Amino acid sequence: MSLDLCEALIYDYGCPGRGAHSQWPAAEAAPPAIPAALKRKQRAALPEVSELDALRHYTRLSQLNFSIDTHFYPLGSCTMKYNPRACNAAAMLPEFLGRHPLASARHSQGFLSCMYELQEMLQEVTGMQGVALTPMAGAHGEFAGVAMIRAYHRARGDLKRNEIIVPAAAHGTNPATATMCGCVAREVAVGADGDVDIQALRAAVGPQTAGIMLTNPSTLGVFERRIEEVAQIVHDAGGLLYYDGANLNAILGKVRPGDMGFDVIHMNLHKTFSTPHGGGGPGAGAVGVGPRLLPLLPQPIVTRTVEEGQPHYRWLDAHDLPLSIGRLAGFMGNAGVLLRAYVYMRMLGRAGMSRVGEFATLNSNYLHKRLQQAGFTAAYPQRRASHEFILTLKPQLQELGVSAMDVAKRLLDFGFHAPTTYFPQLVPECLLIEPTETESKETLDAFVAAMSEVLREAASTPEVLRTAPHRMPVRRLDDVRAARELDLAHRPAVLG
Amino acid sequence: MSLDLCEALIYDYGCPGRGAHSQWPAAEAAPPAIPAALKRKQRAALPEVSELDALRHYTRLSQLNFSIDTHFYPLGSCTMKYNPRACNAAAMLPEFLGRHPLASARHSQGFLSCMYELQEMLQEVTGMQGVALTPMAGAHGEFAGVAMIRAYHRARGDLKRNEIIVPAAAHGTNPATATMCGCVAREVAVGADGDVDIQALRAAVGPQTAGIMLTNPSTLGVFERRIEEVAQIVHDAGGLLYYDGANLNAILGKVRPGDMGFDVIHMNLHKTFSTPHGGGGPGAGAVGVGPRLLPLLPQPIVTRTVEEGQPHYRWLDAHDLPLSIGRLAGFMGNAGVLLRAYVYMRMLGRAGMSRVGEFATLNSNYLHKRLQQAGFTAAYPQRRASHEFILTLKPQLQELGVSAMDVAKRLLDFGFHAPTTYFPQLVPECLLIEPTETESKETLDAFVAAMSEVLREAASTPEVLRTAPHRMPVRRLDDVRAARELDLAHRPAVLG
Amino acid sequence: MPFIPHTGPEVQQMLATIGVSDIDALFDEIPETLRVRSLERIPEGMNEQQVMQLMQERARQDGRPINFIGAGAYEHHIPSAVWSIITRGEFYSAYTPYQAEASQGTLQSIYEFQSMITALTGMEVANASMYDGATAVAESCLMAVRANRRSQSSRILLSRSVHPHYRAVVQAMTSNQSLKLEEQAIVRERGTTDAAALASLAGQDLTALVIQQPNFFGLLEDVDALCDWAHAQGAVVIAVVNPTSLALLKPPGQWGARGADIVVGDGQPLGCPLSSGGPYFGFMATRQEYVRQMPGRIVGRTVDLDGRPGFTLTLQAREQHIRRGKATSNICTNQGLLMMAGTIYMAMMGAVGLERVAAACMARTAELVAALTRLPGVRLGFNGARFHEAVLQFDRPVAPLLDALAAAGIEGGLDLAPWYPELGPALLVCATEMRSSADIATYAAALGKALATVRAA
Amino acid sequence: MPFIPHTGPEVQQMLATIGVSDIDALFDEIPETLRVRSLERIPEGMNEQQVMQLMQERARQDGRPINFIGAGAYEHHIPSAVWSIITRGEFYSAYTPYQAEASQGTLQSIYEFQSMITALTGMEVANASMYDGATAVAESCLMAVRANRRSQSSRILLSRSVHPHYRAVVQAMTSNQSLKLEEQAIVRERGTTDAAALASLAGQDLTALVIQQPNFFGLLEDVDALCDWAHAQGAVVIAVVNPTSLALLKPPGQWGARGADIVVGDGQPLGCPLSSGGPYFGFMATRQEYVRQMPGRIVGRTVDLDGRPGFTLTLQAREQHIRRGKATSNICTNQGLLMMAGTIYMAMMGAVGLERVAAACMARTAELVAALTRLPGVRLGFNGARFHEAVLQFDRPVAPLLDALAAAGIEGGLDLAPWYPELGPALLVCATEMRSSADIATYAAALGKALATVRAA
Ligand SMILES: Cc1ncc(COP(=O)(O)O)c(C=O)c1O
Ligand SMILES: Cc1ncc(COP(=O)(O)O)c(C=O)c1O
Repeated sequence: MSLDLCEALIYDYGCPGRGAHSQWPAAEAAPPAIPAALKRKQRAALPEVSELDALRHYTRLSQLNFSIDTHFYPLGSCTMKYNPRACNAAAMLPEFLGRHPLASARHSQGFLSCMYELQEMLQEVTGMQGVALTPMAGAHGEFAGVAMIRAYHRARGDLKRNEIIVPAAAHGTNPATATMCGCVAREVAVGADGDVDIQALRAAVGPQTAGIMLTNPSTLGVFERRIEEVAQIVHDAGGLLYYDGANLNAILGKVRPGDMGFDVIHMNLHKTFSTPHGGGGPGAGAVGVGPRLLPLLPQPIVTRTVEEGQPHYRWLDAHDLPLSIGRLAGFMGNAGVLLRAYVYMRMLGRAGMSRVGEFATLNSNYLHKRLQQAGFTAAYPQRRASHEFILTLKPQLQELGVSAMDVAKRLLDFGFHAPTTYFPQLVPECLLIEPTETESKETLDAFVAAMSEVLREAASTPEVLRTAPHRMPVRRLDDVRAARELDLAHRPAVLG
Repeated sequence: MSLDLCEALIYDYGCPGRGAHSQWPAAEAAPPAIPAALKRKQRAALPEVSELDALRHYTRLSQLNFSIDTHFYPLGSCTMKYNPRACNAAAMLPEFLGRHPLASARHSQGFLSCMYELQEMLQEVTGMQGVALTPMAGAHGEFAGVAMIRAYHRARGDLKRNEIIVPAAAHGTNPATATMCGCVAREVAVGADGDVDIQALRAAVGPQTAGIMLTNPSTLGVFERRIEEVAQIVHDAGGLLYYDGANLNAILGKVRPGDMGFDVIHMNLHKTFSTPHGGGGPGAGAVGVGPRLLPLLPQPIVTRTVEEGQPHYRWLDAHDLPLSIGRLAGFMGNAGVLLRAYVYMRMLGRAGMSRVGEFATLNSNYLHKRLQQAGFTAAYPQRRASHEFILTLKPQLQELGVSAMDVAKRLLDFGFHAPTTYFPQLVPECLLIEPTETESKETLDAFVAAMSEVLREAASTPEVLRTAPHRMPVRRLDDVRAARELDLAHRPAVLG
Repeated sequence: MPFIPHTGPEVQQMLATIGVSDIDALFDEIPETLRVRSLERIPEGMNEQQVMQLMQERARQDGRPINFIGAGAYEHHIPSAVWSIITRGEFYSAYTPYQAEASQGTLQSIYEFQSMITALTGMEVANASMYDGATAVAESCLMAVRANRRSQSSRILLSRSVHPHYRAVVQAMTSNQSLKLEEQAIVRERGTTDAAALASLAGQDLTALVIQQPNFFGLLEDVDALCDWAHAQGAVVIAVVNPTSLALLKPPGQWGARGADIVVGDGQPLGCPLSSGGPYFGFMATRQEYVRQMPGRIVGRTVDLDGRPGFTLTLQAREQHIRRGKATSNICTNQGLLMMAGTIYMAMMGAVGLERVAAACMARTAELVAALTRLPGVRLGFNGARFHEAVLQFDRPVAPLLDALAAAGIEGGLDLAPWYPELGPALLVCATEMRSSADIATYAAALGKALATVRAA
Repeated sequence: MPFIPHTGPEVQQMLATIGVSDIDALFDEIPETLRVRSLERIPEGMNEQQVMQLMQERARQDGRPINFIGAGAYEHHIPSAVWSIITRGEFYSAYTPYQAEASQGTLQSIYEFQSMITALTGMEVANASMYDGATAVAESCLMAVRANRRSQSSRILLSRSVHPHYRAVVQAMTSNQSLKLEEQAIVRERGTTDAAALASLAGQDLTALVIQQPNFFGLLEDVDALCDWAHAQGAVVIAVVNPTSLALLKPPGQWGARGADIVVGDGQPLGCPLSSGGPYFGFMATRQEYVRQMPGRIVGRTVDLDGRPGFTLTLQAREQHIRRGKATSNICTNQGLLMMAGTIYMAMMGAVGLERVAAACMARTAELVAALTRLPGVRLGFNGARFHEAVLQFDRPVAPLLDALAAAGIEGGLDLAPWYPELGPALLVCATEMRSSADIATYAAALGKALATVRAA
């Protein structure tokens, strides 16, 4: 394409009276019967464009994105791995697309059987006793999980437990979820080796402890080695253990949260089970629980009975699940995403599951090693990397005045999406790098080469980094201005 | 995307033993029973890549293309108009994709009814008496048409007629087709006004005349005004008239080849009826005939009968069409393309048909006028433009040393695909410009602005044009070297 | 190995670089006792061919009934171009646009989406999507508590005419905080919010009033009066709207004297297939003054180092990844791809196309109601002005009738009995622009037959 | 106006610029008498929703029978990624890469395709596609006449074991030139080309011999002997091959002592759906020495002004747009998009995947043959080595049996009676990797039932 990469607003293509006419139903003969007071007086300022205008505009916009399908995308904590096209094709079969969420059992057995088997497979792979599929992203699953923890204590009359312990390195959704569930997030420190500070944990637990939220491997990219001890301490204090499944990819098929002692877990199906991230979503954050929380699972859940020798599937809802924390979505959640996860799991199968964890870890440790050899500073050099690892650019910032953000932006010029920057906040000037198992050694080697070149530039021409990127449609954007002089909608629209 | 737009060969991603495993069937237990002498000894040097490698590579390659969906593409004679996505969606319904070409009548009525109706609609819109859908592109249709002309004369014992008259401006496929049909192409001159030189035509016809191939409007972008006289002359001489339908878009719904006196016609469904051009194809070149050639149509043709009150569709083949020129495709031609054309015609409907011709002509005449106002030289300024028109850069070449090719290449930098260059060969330094009816006035205006800027550059900085393009993945390619030092396949493959 | 590109020699090289002998050694920090032994309940893997055949078989089981259910998910025509664009890898397989320079496609699309949603709702600002309409309502209640500084009570009034699933979600998602949800009665004969009952609360400390328009029964509420009444009480007005209906109905930004304060809804009708309930997307718009209380991603237009316009995530200080426990919400991953579908859908339909859709739905539903109420034992539930759904009252339980219809390949509507027992046998039906007169005749004939065979109450 | 963006005011401005009063004035050069009055037989237009509903209805009429027909079009698994890539606008809606700098995506893909086809066939050069396999054979015959400078006769020998449709196409497409096509007999018991009959032509002036491998009956010809014999006569050898089979079978470039000279075939098995017969693509490969006689587009790798590698159309002097009446062919638009499908398919399958496909097809067909020949009245037609098709002989006419199978949702194969009456009642069947053992059992059961009810001859 031409290198003139900026693309006008869709409104700029508009013109009064233009339209994608073949998309419009015929005009009705009689005007719709709406009381005058309730009628819209002025047409909404939507674009007025032809079908070709719209198609061309959004096609061109798409080309301005980096994505897994076009670029290596080692965004730590996000598990940007290949989203198999078969999953999309299967989920978009016309019968699935056309099925109404409230359709009769007669027109639902195919879909429900997939959901039932998905529940079963997710239980098996996590070591939990029950699974509910409704939550529509990881944070939504976290909400379900913590709400169950609260409901559990409440059901036992244990009303004071309103503290959720989170390690300092936890993902922001963890404390935010605690708050949404009416709890207080209490941070515990992490030791220099990346593991939770056991002393601090002991000090933190007590009769106010509702539970702890952990991801293991943690967001520091290391496996919490004393997980059994952590579980013991929290359980002994009367709290429950919540597993943030964002990092499940690292250990898939190798170790199960249920076996580690977790009582409840959410899975990011859009990460571990490779459904598309769609430029921000959709996700799916199915939750799994151990025996204690089983009756509290959110509705609905698919059940299987055998009627006249035939399996029959149906939803369990409020009537069947009186202790449930309730309903978390207008219908059953992101069904289409769940279908994609189901197909992915069926393709991988039993053996494929553990290969995910194995090769994600292999790629990560290889990159960890190579980048250290290339001169980067690892945050936890003495530890095994899990599926991801952290570099810190603190030395470069101090010596060369080049920040993690500068490195990230410069990487874009080399055709690599940047790693996650400045998360976890615990590690200064950090890059969190997650290659995933679907990338080849060549790609990793090319990434090492680019990182090495950036490091050379940091020493020789640091200004190039500070003003990067240079080969993208725009150079570094002014975030301060964006927040100060808010421009959140095209003007005519605001007049709407 | 990053501006580093070059993409390695798919072979460069390869690595022995790698593969898109989930696409492969399981290995068979028993080795296939093939006599040793007939067995392949060494595996073919095909790429060995993962599914992600392949997906990413071809996605990235795609981004290096200009296309209708991303750019204005005024490639004259090619009718690059919007290819509605609905046509694709309908043609790709699973039942259509899965239908075997030799399927039983029972599993064919839906498809055949579409084909039958397509035949009928094409007859109506061209004014012909019969249509056969098999030819797979315009040139293939031309072959069918000229073969019918030859067969017609032969059937009448008129064996000497082996000359096909073509105007000097004809598309290369016309004379090439004449040759393929065992004829000799005889050129007639075109007058200064763009119409065929009637005197020259009279001189050219005779007992050796098999027929004449014309496109009207011609490739000069003007309507052959004396078409009735041309028809009279050729018919009087015992020849038949062939209509090259590449330019049908210009007159769709306004005037019909059958009414102009043509005996046989091919239609470029990939132009007039907006099926995708696919980076070179597929096309579809259905042929239509008047009464004289009806029995000669290529097989197969769909027919409709009524059985027990129900319409029934079936193929007519060699048994039903004893005088047919025969079979021109392994099966019935580009069925999927024909379905797209059918859907397009159904969406447009009766009124939509003539709007195609009207607005294609409006856009063309508007651009013709604006570009002349901007300082370009029209080849036929005194004539109405049809759906396309010609500029000549001869003045610029003489005065500034800037060629039509230079202008074409520089246009790419402005995000516009170049017009057709150096065709028709008759007009020196020509650009053949066809905007089509699906482009908006804004787009045309933007194109005029770019052309004007290029013209300014031609005067001020001609070197910029001569070395253009500058903002594309590659600069001007060395065609001479390409032809001299032939490199037509990646080396390992040749070893295969 | 499905989706894993490594070859044996490569693995060996990589292990050598790392300095371990096998992959298992990389897991040596995991206590041996915890290692998974096997995953019995996971079946063997399948290749793509097998899994596609399996899924086609499953899909075939569900068939393609003619659908007359609405109730929050509506079968509309979706231009083929919409999903052919959003399944392009660049949209489908990208993530949250954290690196703005490498995500201008997504960012600009969101900005355009925000522009269109504000235009449609008549509000000033919008976010980049919530999970769905129901969770958007829940978030709007939490937001109202933050936004309404004058109110101390955290009392939220929800009419019983709000979608029952939405009410359930609000309940589940707010019950752990101090919110007090209060269900407001509806007028039995009219099916709309009981203004008189509301009036009795006048003068009390109320945080917010939730108004759904059209309401769950498809009826039009007197939004001006409700909105003004709530504002008079110092309550924030939360509007829950169907986006298609906004082509014809007064935008919430113009309700009453001051307009609604927060507008939410499910964007599903804008380009999302029914797909068993999701993925859809929730939308949320509000006044500029409340923008810092709004959850979710927001994109702003700004400039780059060279002064060129560009787009970036903004006001991130509201979000969990910056503000952690003090964020406006825990939402992180949203429904970006569906928001894209909505954006392209709105661009292609424009205001006029959307009006046509809305009018067609209303006409088809009117035709359906006329056809069905011609049958003995079926009458219209409520007489008021409505959008594209209607409640039908029956003289016998609805469930067996729906079974009979399903057997005839028709999804006849939603049995209201579990949700509104007070209505007696009642069915909520919907006909969008997708239902032809022939479909409606088929339904009427099948229902007639079912009524003749299924025993009356 | 479908697909036309113009508004009334714009039209007026444009007309004013041109200087005419209405659009009709732009057609004033067309004689009034010729103007179209109306197009009665074109129905009224439909919007996308209506046309999709219509097409779904038509598609439903055709259903999804279990297919056992091959005969030149084979039902293979196609990775979902293939069509999701090639329907990207940049490939789908571009045209012939005349402007190389704006078409590197297509050009590089073609170069890769040429590389893969040469690898698969064992040849040196390949073109960028012909219309289909049949027309590729016809073009190869014309090419052979040009390439074989030693031969004056233009005599082309085609075995009767070559696909009958292909022979018909060669006939139709070469009959206007001086070519003399001669059909060669097959050995009745073996179903392969009769070498003895051929031998009788030894020493004559022969231009080319066409060998199909596997032949129309799925049988393997003795290609080494045929190839060497033809070369000994000074004839050019044209190989017609199934690309899937080449994963297992000796590539034509290695047939006999010198290898075939021109290799053609239908690329359909490489990623093209059955789709009622097209679009597919023909492929053609040859020796470097014949490249200037080859029809069709060819892409070469070269460099740009800066020395960067890039791709461009080359050897265009062979083509109609340059050479006009002296071109190697009149072909212009080809089957580019399908060639792309083939390229991506081959990249994903690789040699090993293609081997697996080929082996699976052979195994399934063997299983099918075993199952069907277990039925009374059914026996195997020919005993020789075969690829993935087989001829079955019946004791009664095949047509009524096929009707009965079709009624049971099975497309049972191709009745050979119209093409090979000499074989008596014979059926050509095929089972690719898409047919499961369950499918085969279903077929066997249905055929058993049909045999029991349909009267024997
Ligand atoms: C460690 C961790 N926890 C939780 C989440 C939240 O998941 P989601 O974005 O799906 O809500 C994420 C996702 O970014 C994460 O990385
Ligand atoms: C005037 C004219 N005639 C004939 C043709 C040949 O059509 P096709 O390319 O479909 O074979 C073309 C196409 O380029 C053309 O422009």
